Amino acid sequence: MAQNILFYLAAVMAVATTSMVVITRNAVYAVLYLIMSLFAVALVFLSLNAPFLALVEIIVYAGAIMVLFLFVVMMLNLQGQRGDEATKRPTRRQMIVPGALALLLLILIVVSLSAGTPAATNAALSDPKLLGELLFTKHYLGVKLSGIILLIGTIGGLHIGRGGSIPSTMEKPIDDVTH
Amino acid sequence: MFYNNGLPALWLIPALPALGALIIFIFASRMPARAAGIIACSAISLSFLWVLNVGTTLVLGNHHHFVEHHWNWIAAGPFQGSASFYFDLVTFAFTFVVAGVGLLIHLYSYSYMKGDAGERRYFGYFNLFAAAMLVLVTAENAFFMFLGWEGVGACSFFLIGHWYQKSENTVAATKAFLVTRLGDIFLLIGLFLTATLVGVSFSQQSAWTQVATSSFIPGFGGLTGPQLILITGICFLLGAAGKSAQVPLQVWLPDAMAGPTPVSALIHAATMVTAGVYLIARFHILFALSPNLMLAVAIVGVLTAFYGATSAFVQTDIKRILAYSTISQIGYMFLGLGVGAWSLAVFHFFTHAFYKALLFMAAGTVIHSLHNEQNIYNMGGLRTKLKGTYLAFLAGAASLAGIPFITAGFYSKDAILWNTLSTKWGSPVIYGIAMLTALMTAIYSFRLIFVVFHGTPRKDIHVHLPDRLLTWPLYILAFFAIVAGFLNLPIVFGVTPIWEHSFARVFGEWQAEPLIHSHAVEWMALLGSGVLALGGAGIAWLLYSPAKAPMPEPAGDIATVENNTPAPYKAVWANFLFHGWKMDGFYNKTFVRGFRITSGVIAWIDRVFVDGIFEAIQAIVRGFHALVIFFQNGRVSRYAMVMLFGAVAIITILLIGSQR
Amino acid sequence: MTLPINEALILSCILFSIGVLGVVVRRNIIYVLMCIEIMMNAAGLAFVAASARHGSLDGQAFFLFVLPVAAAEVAIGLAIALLIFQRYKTLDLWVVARTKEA
Amino acid sequence: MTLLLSLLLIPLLGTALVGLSGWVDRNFARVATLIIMIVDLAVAIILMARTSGGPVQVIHPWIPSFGVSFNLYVDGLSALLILLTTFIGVIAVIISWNEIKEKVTSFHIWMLLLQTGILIVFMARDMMLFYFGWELMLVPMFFLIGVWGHEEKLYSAIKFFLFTFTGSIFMLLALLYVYFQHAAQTGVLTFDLTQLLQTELSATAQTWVFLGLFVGFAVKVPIFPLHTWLPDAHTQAPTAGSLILAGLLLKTGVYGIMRITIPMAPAAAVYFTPWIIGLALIGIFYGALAAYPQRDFKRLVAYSSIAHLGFVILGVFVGNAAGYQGAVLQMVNHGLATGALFLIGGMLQQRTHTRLFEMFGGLWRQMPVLGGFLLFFCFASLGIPGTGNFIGELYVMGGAFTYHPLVGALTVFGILFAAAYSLRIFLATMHGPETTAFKNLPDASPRETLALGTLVAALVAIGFFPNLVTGPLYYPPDLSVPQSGRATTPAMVMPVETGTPSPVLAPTSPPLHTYLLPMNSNQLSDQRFDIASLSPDQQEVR
Repeated sequence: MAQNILFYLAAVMAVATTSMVVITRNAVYAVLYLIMSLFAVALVFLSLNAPFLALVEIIVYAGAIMVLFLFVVMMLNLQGQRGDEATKRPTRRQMIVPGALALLLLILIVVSLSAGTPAATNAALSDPKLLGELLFTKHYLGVKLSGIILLIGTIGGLHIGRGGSIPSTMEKPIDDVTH
Repeated sequence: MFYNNGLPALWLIPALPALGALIIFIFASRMPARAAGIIACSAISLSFLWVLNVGTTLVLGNHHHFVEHHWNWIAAGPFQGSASFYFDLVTFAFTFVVAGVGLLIHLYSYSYMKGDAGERRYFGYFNLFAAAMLVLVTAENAFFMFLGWEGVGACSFFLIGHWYQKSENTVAATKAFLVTRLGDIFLLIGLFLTATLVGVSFSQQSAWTQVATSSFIPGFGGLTGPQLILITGICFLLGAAGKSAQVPLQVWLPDAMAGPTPVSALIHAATMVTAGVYLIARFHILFALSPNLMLAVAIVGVLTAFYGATSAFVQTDIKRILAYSTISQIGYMFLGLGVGAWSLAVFHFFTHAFYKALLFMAAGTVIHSLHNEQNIYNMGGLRTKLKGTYLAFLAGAASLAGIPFITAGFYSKDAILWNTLSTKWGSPVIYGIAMLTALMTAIYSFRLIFVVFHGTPRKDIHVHLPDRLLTWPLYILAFFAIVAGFLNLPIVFGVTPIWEHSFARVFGEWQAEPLIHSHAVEWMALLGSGVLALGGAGIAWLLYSPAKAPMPEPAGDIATVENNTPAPYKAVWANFLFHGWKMDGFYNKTFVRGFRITSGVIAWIDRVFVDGIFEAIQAIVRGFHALVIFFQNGRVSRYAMVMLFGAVAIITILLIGSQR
Repeated sequence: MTLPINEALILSCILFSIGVLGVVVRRNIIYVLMCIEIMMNAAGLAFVAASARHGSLDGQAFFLFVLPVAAAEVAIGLAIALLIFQRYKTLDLWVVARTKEA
Repeated sequence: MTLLLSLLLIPLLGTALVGLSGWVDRNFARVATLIIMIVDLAVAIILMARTSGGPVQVIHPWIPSFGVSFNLYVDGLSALLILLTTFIGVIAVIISWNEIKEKVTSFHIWMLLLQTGILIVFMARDMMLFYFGWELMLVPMFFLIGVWGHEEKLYSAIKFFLFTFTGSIFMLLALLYVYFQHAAQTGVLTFDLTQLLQTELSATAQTWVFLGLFVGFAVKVPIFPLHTWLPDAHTQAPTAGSLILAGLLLKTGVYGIMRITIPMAPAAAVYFTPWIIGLALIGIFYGALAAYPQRDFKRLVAYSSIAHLGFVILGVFVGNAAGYQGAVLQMVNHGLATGALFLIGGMLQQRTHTRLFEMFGGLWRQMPVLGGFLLFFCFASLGIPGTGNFIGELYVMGGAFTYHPLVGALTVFGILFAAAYSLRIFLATMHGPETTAFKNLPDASPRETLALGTLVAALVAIGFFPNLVTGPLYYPPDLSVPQSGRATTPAMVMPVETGTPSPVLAPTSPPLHTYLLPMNSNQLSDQRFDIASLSPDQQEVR
């Protein structure tokens, strides 16, 4: 019962904060809202009986990734100055079509989920030891791959961020073939 | 090597001039110009001697024919053609003329073409022509003959277009080649049809006689027997007409005078133009099988004779007069063939070769000595200056006109006229036209004499005396033009005609059997044609005697210019005849222009429509390209939107799918 | 005690939709990246919810795989954002798209 | 057996040698290619002698799982075309000695690859290998035209590539259909032509297979509506390129039709023959008429080769021994005569940097030797007797007459128009008043005279001894299909015209398609006539 109350609280908080991320004009506010939304999701994890993951999320997601975001936002000093086109809030008109599509997507998923089988009750507690064991036996390949992905991420970030000028985005396309 | 089991090798006859031509072409750049002439003359003379050798063995040894097979050339299913030679009396007559007259003309052109820019090329092609003509007349089967037939056409193209710098010569050469080629096509169709009917080999006459005697003639490809023979005959007639410049396809010969005069003398008087006569003589059984075919040949012959005579009557260029007269004389030969007098047609070819070659060469000497002046109305009074040429020319013209008893022309033409009257295939109407033409022939030949040689010179051109090589061949030919007639004196003279008698073996029972036997009528016809000839000479004297030779006043209106030759006469009928009954203009307007227009249209169609289809396909593809590019405009959010749309679509499909 | 699994899945869908909306609508590249983070996070949530439902830890293991992917993706995304900012002096995607390379 | 493989490997490995020598010095690449080509020619001659004893075959498994094997099969027809390929290859290298100045090594590498492709096509018995060779031919020719071509080279190269490529797609479709049909019927996965020919195809299946294959090859031949790539490709290709394009690539199309299309779907071939003969006749007249008014030397010659190929297709589909031999003869002659005309076109362009007739005129005084050669080849292309073309056309006409006299008559008329454009080529360049545009152009160099001289010799040799070409052929071509093979072909067995001509053959006016009758293979071997029949034996007419 306690989980449900916690869940609903967290859910409302998550939805609110994420929508604020999309709406705010100020980039820093957006990042902070995103961090709060991550906290909300962590709470949801708790309600789903996965305390280890909640902490992981807070540490990794909120801690590392968001800090990176904050760092970049600060560096580019996007304080959300007035009139800067980039941070202007999207106008109503622009929201209609994507909004409709997003809504449609939501309804579809909800419809497909509702037809699903009733929820099983005995939720397994996410015990880090069990999880670690599982990771290195069954999903050993997955771990290796995510290691590689991280490596790629770092190298990519380094290479691109090195400040080397990107070659002009696209070579002049082969001129028209016909005469 | 040149004799196999006692009989002289036949392949040597065409091989010698061919070898001459090859030597001249290969070593052209490394040999002096004169050397080419010497090689050519020696090659043709050796060939002539070998012809005499083979001929005498044939006649003295009383052989019917020699056959010499070499290799299996064409084996296209039912159409067989082996590279092999055949030599019988007809071949002897033709080879004698080709090699003999050819030799004289080679000698003549040795000095006539002295100093000409393309002399080596000239003699090379001259020898090649002789080789091709000899192959034509000594081939054993029609396909091998066709090799010579087209070779001769090609050589006449090279030689007419000898002075290729002037484009009129090129046009004349092309016209000659294409018109003869049209004839060749009909000949080829005829050959394919006969190949299925009786085969095309001249030595294996067995099939011929078997078809001739059998009542039923096998049809082929939807045609009944007689129909097949008629069509084949017509094809052969058109093929012969193409090469021998008979009425439907004779437009090329007058323009072929653009070539050097010895070329006209050899090719367009003596040898090539008579190839048609040789063809029909060889396939005489086929023609004899259907009477209306014979009638067709006779009509074409007499019509052409009349056409040639009327046009020659008004020409002003000395060579064009002789060209039209050649057309006319060959018309007589076709008439002879048409009435079944095969051997007499060959005899007329034999005599005609001598005096026509003589007339052309004499004309050449005249032109040469008047520094290339060809219009007879600019000449005159040459009788005193070029005495020898005058006498030879007189002999030739007399023989052409058919002056009775002394000239060869008289005997050969009269024999044909007599057969037209007396045999079952002949008819009085044709005889009448033929006699009228004989009269006109006499008139225009003596007009030539009086205008060119008699009277006072109209233009004071310094007459440059011709050297011996330009005159001696004339005298030899003049001798033959007179003497050759005695080979075939008419029976009424109480002596057996040697020519007809000896050729009876070749043409056997296919000779036309005479209907009228009384000698009196024959004498009457004989004297009649003699009187006509003399009368013609008289009329010519009256019209064109030196005092009254009227200068043709230049025509006022330029309207009657036919392919850039203005007509010199005032009278419309004269201009009409001058332009060869305007047939050439007619052909130009219809076929030549038609061909050019259609080819232009087709080339345009190909560029616009056929290519257009594929350009259209290309355009469609480019259209799709433009459509797709619309989404590729670089705005990232547009891509996201499309992705979203895609995702939604897929999910809905999956959902709907899973529901059912 | 029944875990709010269904509700969690629905929540993750909602978050996912908001993320999508953000990506499509916002013109600033930083916002786009953030919204992608939201979508990633929603996906992670769905994984955890699924593992809760099926009672196996695989789902949670997968969440752990989602994290590095998201991290790497952000790293490169921001690097590119930096370069774009350096080159075009603006982070507005529409402006960037319109300035065709000469 | 190594003979066949060596024939292929020499040019293939040769590319490495050329690459190496080219790296050292440009001209070494030329010399190396020439040597390779000459060695290949020697091998081809040995192969030719070997095949007179009977077909030579080599089989190596390549992709066993799909039944694709490296299966080379050379009989009389293939040996002949291989000899033509290598012969023209040598001439192509000789000719482009100083025409190709830049990127010499890669030019010669492409040439060798092209040769390999063509050789594979002519030797492949396995359909996948055939398709591989077919596509391998396209790429080098595309680059030869695209890189070393003249003004509109890119447009023509792409047009050439797309045309042939789309064609080959239809071909592949049909081949795969038969492949799977064969697999379904016999459970054996194989691309070997001999086995594929045994598949039972219903009438409609045959129609579609025939159409697919025919369109694929017709684009290459080219047959009337699909020919528009030819003039562009020929005019823009470098001399060596257009020589090989005219001399060989067009023949691969005809070879494909002869070897694959007709045996694969004989009933459909019988059904479509009147249509195709109609197309061929249109092609003859259309090609000639379209050729006459052209203003570009090589474009005119290109259109003329459409007309010549019309004769070839007519010969193939007329369905009797004469037509078939005529088709093969005409293929060889067209390769030599039209190839030579392209050579001369290239030489003129090299000297005057233009191909337009209005710029030429009266050049015979300046270039007598070249003029002489042009004269010979123009007359060869219009089919003057004494050259091979006449014999080829005569055979085709003979075949057409046996098929139907009207068709025969129309074919004979075709050569009249041939005379029109052939003369125009010669007259527009050599005759007429001399142009002031060019002064004392250099005459044919010894190298050029050598190349043209050999072509003249070859044409005259075929002209007088057609048995050189028709000797190794046997008729009907490789139809190793058991008697019951086809449900729908006419069952009558007709006496097949053999090579030995009887003096006068009363025409049995054979029914239309003895050609397509399935003959079991043992009957094939006894009716061959070998080269030895050439010696002049006096007595009996062989």
